[in-house]
Amino acid sequence: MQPFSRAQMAAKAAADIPEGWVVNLGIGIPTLIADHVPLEREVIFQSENGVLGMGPAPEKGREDPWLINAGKQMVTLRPGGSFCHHADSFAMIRGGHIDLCVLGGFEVAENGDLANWATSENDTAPAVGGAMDLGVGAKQLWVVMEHTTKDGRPKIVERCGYPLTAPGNVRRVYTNLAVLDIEPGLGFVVRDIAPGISLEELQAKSAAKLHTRS
Amino acid sequence: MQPFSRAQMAAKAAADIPEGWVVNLGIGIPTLIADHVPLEREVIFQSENGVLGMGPAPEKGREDPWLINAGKQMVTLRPGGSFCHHADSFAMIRGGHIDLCVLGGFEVAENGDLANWATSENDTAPAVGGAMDLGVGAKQLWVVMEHTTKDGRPKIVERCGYPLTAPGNVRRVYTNLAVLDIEPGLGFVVRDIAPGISLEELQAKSAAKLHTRS
Amino acid sequence: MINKIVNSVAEALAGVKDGSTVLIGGFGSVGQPDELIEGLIEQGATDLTCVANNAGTGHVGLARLMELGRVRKIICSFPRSAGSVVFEELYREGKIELEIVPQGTMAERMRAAGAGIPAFYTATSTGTLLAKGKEEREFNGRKYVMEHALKADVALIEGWEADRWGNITYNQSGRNFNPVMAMAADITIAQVQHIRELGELSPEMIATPGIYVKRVVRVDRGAPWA
Amino acid sequence: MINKIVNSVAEALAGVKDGSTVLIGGFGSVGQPDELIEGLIEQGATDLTCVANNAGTGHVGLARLMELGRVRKIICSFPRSAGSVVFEELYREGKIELEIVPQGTMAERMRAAGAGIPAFYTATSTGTLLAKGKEEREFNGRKYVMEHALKADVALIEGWEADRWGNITYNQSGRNFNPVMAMAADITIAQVQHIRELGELSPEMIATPGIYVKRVVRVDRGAPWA
Repeated sequence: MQPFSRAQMAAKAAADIPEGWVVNLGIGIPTLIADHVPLEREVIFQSENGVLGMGPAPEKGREDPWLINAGKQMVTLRPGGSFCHHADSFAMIRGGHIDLCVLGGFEVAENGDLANWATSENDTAPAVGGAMDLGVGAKQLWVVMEHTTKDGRPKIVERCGYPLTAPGNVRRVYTNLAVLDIEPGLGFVVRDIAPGISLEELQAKSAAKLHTRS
Repeated sequence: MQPFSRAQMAAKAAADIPEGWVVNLGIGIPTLIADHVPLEREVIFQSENGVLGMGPAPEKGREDPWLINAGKQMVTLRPGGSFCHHADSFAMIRGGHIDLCVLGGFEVAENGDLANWATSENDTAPAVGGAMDLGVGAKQLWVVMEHTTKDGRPKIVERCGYPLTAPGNVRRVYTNLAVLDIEPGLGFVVRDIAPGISLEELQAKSAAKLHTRS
Repeated sequence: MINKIVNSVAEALAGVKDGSTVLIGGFGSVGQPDELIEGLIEQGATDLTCVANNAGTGHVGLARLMELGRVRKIICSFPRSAGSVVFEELYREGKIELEIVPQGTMAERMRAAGAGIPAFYTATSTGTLLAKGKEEREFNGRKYVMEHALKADVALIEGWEADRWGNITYNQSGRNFNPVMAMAADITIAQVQHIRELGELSPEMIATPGIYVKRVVRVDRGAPWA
Repeated sequence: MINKIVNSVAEALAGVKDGSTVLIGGFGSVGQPDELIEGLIEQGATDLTCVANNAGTGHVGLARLMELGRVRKIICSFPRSAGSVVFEELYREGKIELEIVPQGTMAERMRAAGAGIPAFYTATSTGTLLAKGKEEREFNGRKYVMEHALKADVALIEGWEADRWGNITYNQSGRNFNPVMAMAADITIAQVQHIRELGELSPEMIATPGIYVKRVVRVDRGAPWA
């Protein structure tokens, strides 16, 4: 069994983004995706702090502390990029102008629900950031996450047990074991599977029915 | 009897505007007010088409057709002026950031109501423009208008007969015969009166009680 | 390579469907996409709902489109002006529908559509004829009316400069309704006077980012006939 | 002559009252008005409601203000981050009130306050814990929650350049919440790194016009410690 590395997960997601899309990347593994999209395939990365058209990480010695992404890392701006304020930035997000948002996840359900901000109803100070805005506002969500928790509990589920971030908007999940589509009305459909893993093993690590394309 | 001329009405209103105020001027006589505010008394004129900090009319030969006011006349921009789009411009207006708006009027009532956009409920295609936004959004309204209609009907009234533009926001009226304050709870108070007109004559041309400061 | 620049006005207007809601930028003739409106006349789409600040003047542009019977309804703040002869006649004859909207409400309704806000409250028009039939509600003792987002199929806008990503700058008061309309339509089509290389426009000065723009066409307009 | 430039941070913060709602700009440390926050600590106002994206880090700035017991309530989108030790402790001990707001809703609520909109609807947070107690309403078959304007007494913002009318430009991602907060407060106080002559700032690039700004103070901040 050869699970996908974080870089491989990011690369797989990156490979699936068509030129011209406007994409918002969440903190964590999703941020790595940008590094795997070649500059000549023009994808416009948006950051909710008002940056449209982010480029790769700055070269050493050319960092600009005034130019950061949502994860507070220094970034660059591509030619064609622009700045706006927070309300204008979230107008893009909430108004349905972002083609894709890729987020991390605690759980993804077969109906497309995403839970990724709070691990319990009793957590009274969870940090939501822009996740709920992105969750409902982006045209579609992809999630990049480990297939199971550290103690082996499935994160691919029938219904989310954790508090929801956004209902019904996840269309694809990249995990260390597989790539799954979510087809409305059907549920999870296996799109890709890590080398050396059988469909049965994958199903055993998932708490929702996995379909295959026939 | 020496009624105030249009220029005198405008000059009187201009003289009453303190430095530092942000002021929106309606079409017609109100537009003339800007010419009577000396440049060194810095008043910031706003135009709803996204111009903040308008200056005087351009010199002949230096007109710029890309720079117009709400009345579609060419204007200039003062140093310190700026441009914005229509939603941002009306955010200034509707959000209460304009100190004063001066409009023309059909009728002004002693409760501060203004009617200046439609002459009848049966007029089904009246032009409202930005009058209602300015009417409720500016911190206060002043109205510049003739004291009576061409056929002698009072425009200073107890209650507006014409359809309202905005309720209760007029604080002062400059007419060709007088300057009247509106004091909430009291009504019209005479502030100034044209040479050769008695208070009785003025009252006779008005359809609301005129008070005097004692 | 992203390239939103098309070679002709006809190409820019391809695919506008009958029954569309079309936003038309400009305030007076400044920032008004005259060539695109001419293009729409050529293109042929009919049964349109047009949203513009005015209802057209003379017999050109929007007025011409109305005169040709292609406009079912107009949404505007200031229908009657000196030269609005075509509108006046069609309206008198009951051949065109009219929705009057206060100018700020009109701008805000389009901004709301662009920002994912289906409805909002405003004090504008409370207690007036234009509040008729609108839901009224009190917040902190003041009365407001509810207004709905105004979303469109197509926006025709005029910018000053653009690049191939569709980023747009404006010239002074030419900005007006254009950036707001660009946000509110599924297909935003821009005419501009200058095409710039990617990266030439200041990222601090781009008033309409390309995210809101589908097609750009360069035209030789010169100054607006103000 | 209009002159909003004051000579010291202390002068800039004069008159902030106990019980005020204070907006604090910035995202991370970029565009964060550090010197004004220090000034507020010095100034002494207490029983504050603070609105910021985060709940402070370490023991400086907003965290220090909280540690001194001057903050009654914090409204933010992301209270818990690596260094939010002061908040964590106060919150656990029940010594600070917390209102969590999705980041976009927070920005929009302030923009609404600035634009005269008392309330609006958004899809953000529908069907989640954060929709609890909020009015829900359907438009065109989709569910939305009603959100209220978030108005403040004071906004502390950081700009890049300013002139004596209070016009402000920003440096790249330093813009973030600052222009929105500037609209939403009765008294907006800006710290900037550069004072320019009136007319030096491009009228197309001024992101916060002086109409929203009450006082400006120049500080030697240098780059944000990103």
